[in-house]
Amino acid sequence: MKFAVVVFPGSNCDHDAYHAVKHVLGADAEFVWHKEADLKGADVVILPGGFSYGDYLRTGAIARFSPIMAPVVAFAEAGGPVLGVCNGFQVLTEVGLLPGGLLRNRSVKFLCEQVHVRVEAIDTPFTCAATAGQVLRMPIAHGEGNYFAPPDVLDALEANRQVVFRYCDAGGEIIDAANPNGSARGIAGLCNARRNVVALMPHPERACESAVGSADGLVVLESAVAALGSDGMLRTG
Amino acid sequence: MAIDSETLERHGLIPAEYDKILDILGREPSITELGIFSVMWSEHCSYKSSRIHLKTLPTTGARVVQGPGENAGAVDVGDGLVAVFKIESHNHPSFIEPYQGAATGVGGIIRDIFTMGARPIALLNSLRFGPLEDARTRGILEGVVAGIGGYGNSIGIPTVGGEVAFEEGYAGNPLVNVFCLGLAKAGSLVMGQASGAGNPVYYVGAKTGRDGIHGATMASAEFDERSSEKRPAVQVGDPFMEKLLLEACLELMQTDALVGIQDMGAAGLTCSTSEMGSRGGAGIDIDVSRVPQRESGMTPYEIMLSESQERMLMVVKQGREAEVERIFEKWDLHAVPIGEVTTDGQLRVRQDGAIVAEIPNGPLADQAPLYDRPTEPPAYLATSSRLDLEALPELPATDAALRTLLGSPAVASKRWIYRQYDHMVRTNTISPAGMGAGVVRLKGTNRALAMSVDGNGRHSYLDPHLGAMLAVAEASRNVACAGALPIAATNCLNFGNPERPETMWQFARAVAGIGEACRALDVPITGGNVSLYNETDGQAIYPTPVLGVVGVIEDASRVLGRVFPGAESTVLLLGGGEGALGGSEYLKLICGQVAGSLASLSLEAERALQLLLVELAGEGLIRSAHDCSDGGLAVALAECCFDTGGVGAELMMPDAPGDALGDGRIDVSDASMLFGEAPSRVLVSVADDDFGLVRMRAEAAGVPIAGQGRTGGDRIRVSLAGRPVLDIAVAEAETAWRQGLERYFEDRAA
Amino acid sequence: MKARVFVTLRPSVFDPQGQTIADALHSMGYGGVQDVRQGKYFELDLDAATPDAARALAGEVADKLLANPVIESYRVEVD
Amino acid sequence: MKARVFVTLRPSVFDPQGQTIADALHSMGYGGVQDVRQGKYFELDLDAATPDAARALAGEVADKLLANPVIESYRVEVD
Ligand SMILES: Nc1ncnc2c1ncn2[C@@H]1O[C@H](COP(=O)(O)OP(=O)(O)O)[C@@H](O)[C@H]1O
Ligand SMILES: [Mg+2]
Repeated sequence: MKFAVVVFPGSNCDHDAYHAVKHVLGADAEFVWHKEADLKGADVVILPGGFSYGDYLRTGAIARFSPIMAPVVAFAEAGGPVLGVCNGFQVLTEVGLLPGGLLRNRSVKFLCEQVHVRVEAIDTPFTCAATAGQVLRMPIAHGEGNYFAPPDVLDALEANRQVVFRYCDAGGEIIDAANPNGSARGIAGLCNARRNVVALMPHPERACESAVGSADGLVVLESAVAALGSDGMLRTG
Repeated sequence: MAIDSETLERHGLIPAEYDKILDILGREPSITELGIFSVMWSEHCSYKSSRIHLKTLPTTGARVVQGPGENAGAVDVGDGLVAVFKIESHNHPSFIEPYQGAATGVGGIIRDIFTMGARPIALLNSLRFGPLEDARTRGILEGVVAGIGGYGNSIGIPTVGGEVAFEEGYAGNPLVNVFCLGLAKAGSLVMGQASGAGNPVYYVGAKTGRDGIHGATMASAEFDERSSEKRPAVQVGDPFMEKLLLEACLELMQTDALVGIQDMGAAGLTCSTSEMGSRGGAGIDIDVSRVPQRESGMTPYEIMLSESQERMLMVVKQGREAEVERIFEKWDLHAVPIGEVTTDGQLRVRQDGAIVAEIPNGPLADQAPLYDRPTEPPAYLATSSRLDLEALPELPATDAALRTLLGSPAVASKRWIYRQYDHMVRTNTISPAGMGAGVVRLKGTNRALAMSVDGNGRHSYLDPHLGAMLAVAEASRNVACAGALPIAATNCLNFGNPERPETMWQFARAVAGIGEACRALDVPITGGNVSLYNETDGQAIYPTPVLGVVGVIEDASRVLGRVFPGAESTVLLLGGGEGALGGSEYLKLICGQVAGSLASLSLEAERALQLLLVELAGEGLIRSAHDCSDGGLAVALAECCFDTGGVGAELMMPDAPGDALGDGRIDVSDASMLFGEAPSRVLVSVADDDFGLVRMRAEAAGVPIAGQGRTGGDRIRVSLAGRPVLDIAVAEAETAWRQGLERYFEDRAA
Repeated sequence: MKARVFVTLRPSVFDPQGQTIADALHSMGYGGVQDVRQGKYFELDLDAATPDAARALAGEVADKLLANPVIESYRVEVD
Repeated sequence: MKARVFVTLRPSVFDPQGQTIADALHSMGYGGVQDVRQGKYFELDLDAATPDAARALAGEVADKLLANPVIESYRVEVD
């Protein structure tokens, strides 16, 4: 099975995602340039972190119009597993594959540090190898990670169990002090209604080796392998 | 147009320099030519006051691949890789527009690194501000930190460390020094050289505008209330453009189509054309009407002197143009040919074909005036060295003093700063910021690189020679504490007006100190930057040499940090015991004085200590290492206990002198033991089983063990000759340390 | 032809930048500033024959790119 | 009383934000957008008795905090 790592001109976690997939997970990975029009037969698509077009206007606003986004949307709509990390999350909300948007952190500052998130749903292709309620330690690195959606949308997300990750303390408690950016209801990551598109602000690809601080994020990538099975068919939940 | 004295003055040129121009040209210069000379011969570009001193620095060594003279230095780090690194200042722009000034400083140093063909993998920053009690200073700090983060985070280079200090003297003239390190394959470095007659000269990157004209001359003059007129010299950084340039240039360098490349930094097109020409012994002929322009009606003078950011100049092989253009198009950049290399050694500038400037490259770049400026020891030294320890007011209890020190922004946790920097992107950062030196692993090898930037303006003020040596020693000691063998250094020399003999004396003494220490510690200088005229309204900063040292760790799994691994370890103080109160943080903060003599430095002892640390770390015999710097032994011991989850430690100093005054008070000698500052002292933790071996190794290396103790409990304790002199709960100390910097900004967070 | 586009966060969306500025102004002694909201402001230089055409083009561009309707609203002005 | 403050980069200062947006619009087919400059827009809620007082307060606040005269200029509007 093969992961495609989409490269926008200002992506900067593309190499990290590639390294994690190829050299830590041991799966096949290929970069896909944003001007290309197909995903090269990939089974999983990663939209990596970074500043896709400098993001001076709004994070992810311009990337949404890149040629590669049409095949990404088609892939997602056909049920293919898509993971958005950080800027990838922002792009996915801009393109409408995920609801809501990401505002400036409530401290108005860029924040880079280790946080904890609790896995709230394991019936997605990126959490199926985790256990429900598992606490993962992963870094964040963003200035605009403050998840916002109108109350009715938030209620619908909760009702459909689309909240996949929530910020928590080391013991798994969802408390405001553990919410680094002011995200509504502590939301760190979510999925679409069909559950194949998952995005989160923390960086699982930066947390795949204990040498660099944590290996907790590897389960996100391992889940994709488990979800696709040996025949490449998606199965979760 | 005739060149009158007012025009000369506006260009910062003196009559003797003008005569030299007449001599070189054999005629009167045009205004464009005068502008070109003025920026090339500005202090910033020509190093005319500093060069004779810089020439005394050691710049060679077995590992040095590229010394000073190119865009950055380079050293061999093994496994067929070279590390390319340099430090740069952006002091003046950061004062007048903190965010953009600092951001464009980061942009500049990154360009210096990738221009050499190296992929930038780490940034560090060294910052100096006035006291944080001042709202304006807080605003500057916030802007500078946001700007450094804003640029580095966006482009995806981790900021893995740095330092920050606060002293009155920087209130009107903050210092923002940025260090960048990149990695290249050995033998693949690209030079800033023009050669091969007929080869096209390409321009790529942002369009040229009127912004930043005379930035280099601005960095070569003092500040006063009239400086606001020069303000448009600050630019808005475009990290996205730089990211495109970085990727496109590195991609181009994979081919062999490139002859030479240089970024357009200070003095823009002028500096890049003439330096590339003179390095390659070639001429360059360009037409400014082909330069992409953002504004209409720009004159050749303006185009040649513009300092618009994010631009590069390249010489490529004739016949390879299409290939080069294609690579840039891929990144949505348009490389445009603006001229070609010639054989006649002239920098020839045309506008629509007509020649508007013609200057021989060699003399322009290399025959800049050189000054051996007069030096004279400053008068303050006669009194500042006097410190009557007996006359100090009654000293506070040691736990209160420690709390005060830990809670002062200079010593406190710098988390408020480094959490705004992406210090993990590229997944190489082994030692997260705050753990000591910045350490990045080199994927595909077993190695890691450690780097640290250090300086102490107060020390250098009291003793420029020793202060500079201490800065070299501290930076390389920090690297050794991570387990890395220090291999090379870069330096940023921040001083006042060199035309004052006192400043020039400080400068000369500092450079001598750096040279001496770098020789003894075997860290040759591969490059650097000089920032003079750091004065506002006649008030000079502390003389502030900042050293950046790079070290190699053979086995990345053996990297050490500051933090004790937990309870039940042996703690050792390697090196000497006593510190000096002269020039210390304690003396300033607790006693309100900046005076006295600094502790002396034995370079042999320092070298022995550093080599011992590298050896012990490499064999896995020590588990943590942290040097005693600001705040002395007590602060260092406390810092080893922080971030452990509250694990305490006790340290016993058997041979300590002095008697207690009783009733909880302490005397000056106790204070020197606990809070005095001295180089060559490192706290390490050792597994009990390894203690005997470590002691033997230390003995063999001639490194004394001045104190011994254990981790455990939840208090920080020190005893001198069996007499308890410090006892404080880790939690209490850690709270003070955590809040020391943050508390100044609390009201600003939602 | 010139058009100006103002993009503001929807009233129900918390504006951390505006709040930070208001806090800073209060601590600087500007108690008279009760609330601050920060938005974006764009000046567009348009190739349009009439003000109406300019307004239509600016509106389209704002819809597509300059504003995200989930969190923002916008207003267009043409000379 | 409400005041609006518009902060824009001085004309001589390069605006990378606006340039990036213009480039994006061009590649999206909006060739009719010749130039874009991006600025900041603030809505202030002021405790001021008269429009003149509001204008004065907004101007002071813009001078002190909202704009850096080195690279930016501003304009105040009061209802
Ligand atoms: N401006 C800064 N940027 C990034 N990291 C910083 C900065 N200032 C301090 N740090 C980090 O905080 C830690 C403590 O800094 P410092 O007290 O200067 O250390 P030391 O005394 O070991 O030189 C170091 O790991 C350093 O890298
Ligand atoms: Mg230090």
